Amino acid sequence: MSAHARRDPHQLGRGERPISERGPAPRRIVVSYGFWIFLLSDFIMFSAFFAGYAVLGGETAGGPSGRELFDLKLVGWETAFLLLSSFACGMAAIAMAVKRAPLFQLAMAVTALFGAGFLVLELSEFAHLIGEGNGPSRSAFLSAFFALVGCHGLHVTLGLVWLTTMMAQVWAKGFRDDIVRRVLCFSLFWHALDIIWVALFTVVYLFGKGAGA
Amino acid sequence: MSERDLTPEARSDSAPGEQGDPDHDPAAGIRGYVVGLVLAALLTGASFLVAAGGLVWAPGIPVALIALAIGQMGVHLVFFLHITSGPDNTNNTLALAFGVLIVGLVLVGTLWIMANLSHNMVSMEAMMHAQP
Amino acid sequence: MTRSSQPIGRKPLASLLLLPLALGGCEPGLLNPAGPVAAGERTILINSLAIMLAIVVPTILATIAFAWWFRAGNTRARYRPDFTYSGQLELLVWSVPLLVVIFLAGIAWIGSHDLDPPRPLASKIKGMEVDVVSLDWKWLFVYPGQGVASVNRLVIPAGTPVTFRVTSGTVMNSFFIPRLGSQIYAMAGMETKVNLMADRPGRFRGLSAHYSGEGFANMGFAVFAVPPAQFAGWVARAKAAGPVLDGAAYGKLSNADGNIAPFTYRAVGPRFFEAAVARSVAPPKTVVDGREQRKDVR
Amino acid sequence: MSGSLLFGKLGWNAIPFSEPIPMITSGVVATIICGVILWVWRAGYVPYLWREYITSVDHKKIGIMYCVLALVMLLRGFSDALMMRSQQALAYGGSQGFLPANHYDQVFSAHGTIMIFFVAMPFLIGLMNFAVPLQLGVRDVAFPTLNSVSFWLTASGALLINISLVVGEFAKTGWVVYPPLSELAYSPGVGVDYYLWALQISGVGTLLSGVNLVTTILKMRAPGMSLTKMPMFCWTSLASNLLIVAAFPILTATLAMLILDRYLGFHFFTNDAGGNQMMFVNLIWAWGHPEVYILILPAFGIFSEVVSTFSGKPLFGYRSMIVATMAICILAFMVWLHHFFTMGAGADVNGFFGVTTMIIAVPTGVKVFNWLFTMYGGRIRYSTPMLWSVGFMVTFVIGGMSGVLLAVPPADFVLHNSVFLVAHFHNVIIGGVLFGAFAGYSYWFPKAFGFQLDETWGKRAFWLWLTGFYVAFMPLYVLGLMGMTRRLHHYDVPGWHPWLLVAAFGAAMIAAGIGCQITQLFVSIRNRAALEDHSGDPWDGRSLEWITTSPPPVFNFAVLPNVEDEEAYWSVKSRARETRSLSERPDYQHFEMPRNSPTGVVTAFFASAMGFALIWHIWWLVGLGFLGAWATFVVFAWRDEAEYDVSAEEAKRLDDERRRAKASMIGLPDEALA
Ligand code: HEA
Ligand code: HEA
Ligand code: CUA
Ligand SMILES: [Cu+2]
Repeated sequence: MSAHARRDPHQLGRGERPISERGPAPRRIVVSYGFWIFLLSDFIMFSAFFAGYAVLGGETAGGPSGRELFDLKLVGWETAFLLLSSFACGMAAIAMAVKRAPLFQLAMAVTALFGAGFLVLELSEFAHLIGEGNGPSRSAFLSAFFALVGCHGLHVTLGLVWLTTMMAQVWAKGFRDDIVRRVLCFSLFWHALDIIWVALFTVVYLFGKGAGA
Repeated sequence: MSERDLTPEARSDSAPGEQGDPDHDPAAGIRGYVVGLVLAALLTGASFLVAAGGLVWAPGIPVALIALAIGQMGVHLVFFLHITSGPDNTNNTLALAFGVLIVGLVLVGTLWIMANLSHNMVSMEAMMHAQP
Repeated sequence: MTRSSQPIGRKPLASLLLLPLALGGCEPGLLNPAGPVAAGERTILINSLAIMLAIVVPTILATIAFAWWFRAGNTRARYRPDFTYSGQLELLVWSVPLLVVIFLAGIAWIGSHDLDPPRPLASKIKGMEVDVVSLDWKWLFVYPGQGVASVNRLVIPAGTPVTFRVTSGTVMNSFFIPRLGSQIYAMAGMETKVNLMADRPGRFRGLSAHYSGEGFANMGFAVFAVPPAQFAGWVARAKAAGPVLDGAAYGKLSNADGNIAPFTYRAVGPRFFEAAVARSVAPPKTVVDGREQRKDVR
Repeated sequence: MSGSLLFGKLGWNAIPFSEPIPMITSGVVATIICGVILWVWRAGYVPYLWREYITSVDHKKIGIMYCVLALVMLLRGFSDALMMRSQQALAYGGSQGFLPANHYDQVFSAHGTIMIFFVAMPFLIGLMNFAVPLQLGVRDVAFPTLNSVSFWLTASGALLINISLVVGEFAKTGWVVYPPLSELAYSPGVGVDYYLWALQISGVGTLLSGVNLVTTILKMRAPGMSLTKMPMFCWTSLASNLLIVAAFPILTATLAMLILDRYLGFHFFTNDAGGNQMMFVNLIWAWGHPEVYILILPAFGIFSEVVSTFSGKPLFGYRSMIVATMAICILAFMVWLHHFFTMGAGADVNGFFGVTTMIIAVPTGVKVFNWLFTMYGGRIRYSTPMLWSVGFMVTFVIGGMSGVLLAVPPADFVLHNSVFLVAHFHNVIIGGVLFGAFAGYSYWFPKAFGFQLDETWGKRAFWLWLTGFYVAFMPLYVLGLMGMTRRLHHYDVPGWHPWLLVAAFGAAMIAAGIGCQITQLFVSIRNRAALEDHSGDPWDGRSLEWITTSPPPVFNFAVLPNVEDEEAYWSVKSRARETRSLSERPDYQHFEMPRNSPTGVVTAFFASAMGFALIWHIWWLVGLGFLGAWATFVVFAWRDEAEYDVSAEEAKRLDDERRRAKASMIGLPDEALA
């Protein structure tokens, strides 16, 4: 942001051409904006799974309910891992902005580590549930639970694949413009997953543990 | 030459997720993330505490949780995704508003419709079954 | 609260449009109602149509007129390339449809409350109940008050309001007797309700209005609205013969051929319909094993 | 479970050797396809096609491919329609017609699915792809390679659906596959799986193309073009693509739930274990209703362009039109319950959604009236695009009216799922979407290929379509009021029979109309020398696509045009006519254009393989397909040279050509060029 714009944020005192009339935006903005739109559509997809969970959450078909199944301590750890991962991802973005490749790689590796840690915890929860006969086929409630939480988990998994690909690209090609744009998109994606997780632990785990329903 | 050094007018529109000027002041950038992390951690802790009960009047717990969740989403948006209300961000915020509107319409509509349908259709018998 | 069965204000235009139907000899038609619900719905249908025609017909005529008059070859038409905005006209184009819609919205809102399917009908005569189960390509009607049941044939006393409780033993269907009015979905595990009444004795066509698989076209049933005395006679005859409707008989019926001739059950197990909704009587075979168990039509 | 490691559930019995109709059809189709491929190969066109189309990332080429895909799929969809119309004309009384029920059920399901997803959607997306960047005055869409991926994913969905004709079966559930009928318990075959995977794969393509166009419209416009100076078609495209971005994720999620039910034993919509079929109905229409506006909004935009161009006037009430468009865009998400008034929700819910539905008639009416006033005081030339537009205005209001009638809950209680409903949606889809697509097709064809379509055959096609439509579908309104339900394989009500004969005759008239369109294409190609358009502006157009040559150079504009008002080209053209000179020669500069890339086809190849494997449970191929698609992306991301340079001289050379054409169009001597 230029100093000028800061003093007059709404450009009230100027006859300059408004942004919307300056012709095609720079590539950097176009790419992130497109990805932002994609993310919004992803939120909408999640909202359909949330709606499904909200409707089916009580349909335990005689099976166990969330109150009996959920372990808030585990969820706490999962949340912590995601948050730290997100923070590390922010550090990676800053390292990229100042073009410090080793720092960038380090921050990305930390991001990946925490992300993978989250996945391990989630998978262990799933394995535990399925092992006890409380898999997704047990009841509509569990179907909705596995689908919603699993969909977030799938996003994290794909994010990890993407993350490692980006590390490899930066390692092989350096901070080329198009790669920088991709890393920025990745960090948007990674932070957005946190937002979903906030909704998720609130609606699924905290409500399920007894607060709601 | 990096794109960031392009014409000055190109700089007056922000890409989503882009932070003020990290290349000129990385310390400020880190500060932003730290503040975000601390706030998010506090809000998460508060959510878990509230859910554990005893802190808030029991029937108010869900409302408190929702408020905390919305607050935390806001924190993530501002400190991690750098969505602000600045003029350079108008398009990004508008897009977000559209998304939120649709999510709202779909969720509220679905919950209303489904509640209404179930209310009308689940027979007394089935209700008995559903009772734990 | 009564429902008017009088078609209020049938516009000549509307009746002209509907003329071919009258000529078509529409015995099973919606425009030839045989009960208060269908009559109310026909009225609403015709009223709404008339209201809309009042704006739509002029629109069509204007389109044709403008298209003709302003053709390039017409030297008498004035070319006004700068006629591109008019505040008054904008106001008009927003407000005219809006007014029409407000009018229609009133009808829609009141109509949905007045003709809400679960809403009991006003009548001096005490109503009765019939429970309806849609099965793979046949209908089962259970008369809890009379203790009998009937397949693919619905017999009801004319002039008596009937409450239908509807469910499905299989996929989704829709229970519909066009000349009596409102249809309602039949869904497994759920109970929907619709209140209908036949004004006068007659024979009507009933059907499933929601596609349910290969035998769907055979899901018609005959509806007989008969004078109350005759109805009592039919119940007595049904009680005298036929099998008993219990879990086993229900299972057999579920799996039977879709295209079966109507018959009756002489007795019905207690709380049969509730059990059918809770799906505790249906043999699970039909549901779980799938296609193999679903009879094909011939 | 029956199934081998290598071939999954696939076996010889998957091919319906005993059923003559699919066997003969697919035989004929296969022969034609092989013939075409052989001919293309022998004539040496393969390298050309590969270079200019298959790997092209040019939005115009991709748009054209979308339209070709739609055209081919529409022949499939239409043969299904003819089969249905003949079946219902025959299957009366004791007769079962010529199709067995189990085949008829596949036919209407496939017809609905193909027409919506693989005819209407690609046609309109194709037109938007072609015209929007031109109208915006820019050189390409925001993400050119992604655009190619989108197209090829759509094509691979279409491919899967057509494979189902020969290998296995298609869904027998109707085009919105309501469970529990579509659950494994009631549809154990692969039909529903074909539906699910074809739509998931093409759905990803559609979503990405939506993201692409939204970004293009919001972030890439010629200098000076603020939002309120965009042509109307760009506005409706923006609205339509916002709807895509907002609605398709709901479809993806809903179908994913059904997939989980069918593949992994989940219980979202099953009859047992607490599943809830009503939720599917709710969610699918939360996508399905916006979907119909995704289809109609671009058509509205096309009509706006055409009516204004051929009336020789700016669009009447431009700002009002924008407000109406965006109102429809938002309202689209507030009405979906009108598809299941009869499911048993309470009167308040039914009443509320009935009223919101009707409210959409207001902005739509505003549009109709504004087109009317655009024509008023105009000097209307009746070329084919204008004929389609006037035909639309008359026909669509009837379909809209029947829609509003269905929005009155008590009326819907008796009309729901009747053929009255079938008449309603064909009335709005054919009279709205298809007519719009045809208008756009004949309007932009000369821009795309440099020669016009033959007018005589075009007019014949229009009149046959128009009358054919009325003859085919007005009887369905009558039949609906007579209590006829949709999706009937046979019936025994004598009163219906004559009307169904009339309807069958109408479908035959439409077939003749389609015949005229095909003839038109052949005749026009043969006479292309005579039909050539040198000016780049055959209709005396008003927006920027007409400022460039026909066909436009890959980069559309040597220099991005400077926009001053709502009718960017018209103002330039008027000034040139007044001053009798072209605008000053700009300062040409070199610029970059994206390189061709096979990423799209290759990804789609792997996606098709993966989809097919998922349908037939061939798990190793699933893994392979997924890895292949991912590897393609990585390879794409790895390349160093993504763009090539267009020199200032090249830009100048092509712009000279354009200036010469413009000069001769307004009758300027050659020296005026300098
Ligand atoms: C875009 C959507 C679309 C279109 C165009 C059509 C077109 C037609 N439809 Fe379709 N139809 C549906 C969507 C559509 N339909 C849907 C969603 C269903 C519900 C399915 C279900 O029940 O699940 C349905 C169901 C349906 C039924 C079943 C009714 C029932 O349930 O009983 C019937 C019956 O005859 C029918 C008939 C026709 C006919 C005769 C046409 C024809 O009049 C029109 C044929 C026209 C074309 C195929 C276009 C040809 C165009 C060209 C050749 C263009 C040339 C182009 C260039 C040169 C570029 N349709
Ligand atoms: C392009 C496709 C398209 C379009 C544009 C529309 C437009 C509309 N549709 Fe339609 N509809 C479908 C495609 C479409 N529909 C399909 C495919 C189905 C069935 C799916 C299935 O079940 O398989 C369907 C089903 C459907 C139903 C469900 C019926 C049922 O299942 O029982 C309803 C009910 O409300 C409805 C209503 C409307 C309304 C109110 C509009 C409005 O947008 C129309 C607005 C237009 C006008 C009103 C005309 C112009 C206005 C004026 C001249 C102003 C003055 C007029 C008045 C004030 C009335 N539609
Ligand atoms: Cu359907 Cu309850
Ligand atoms: Cu709709």
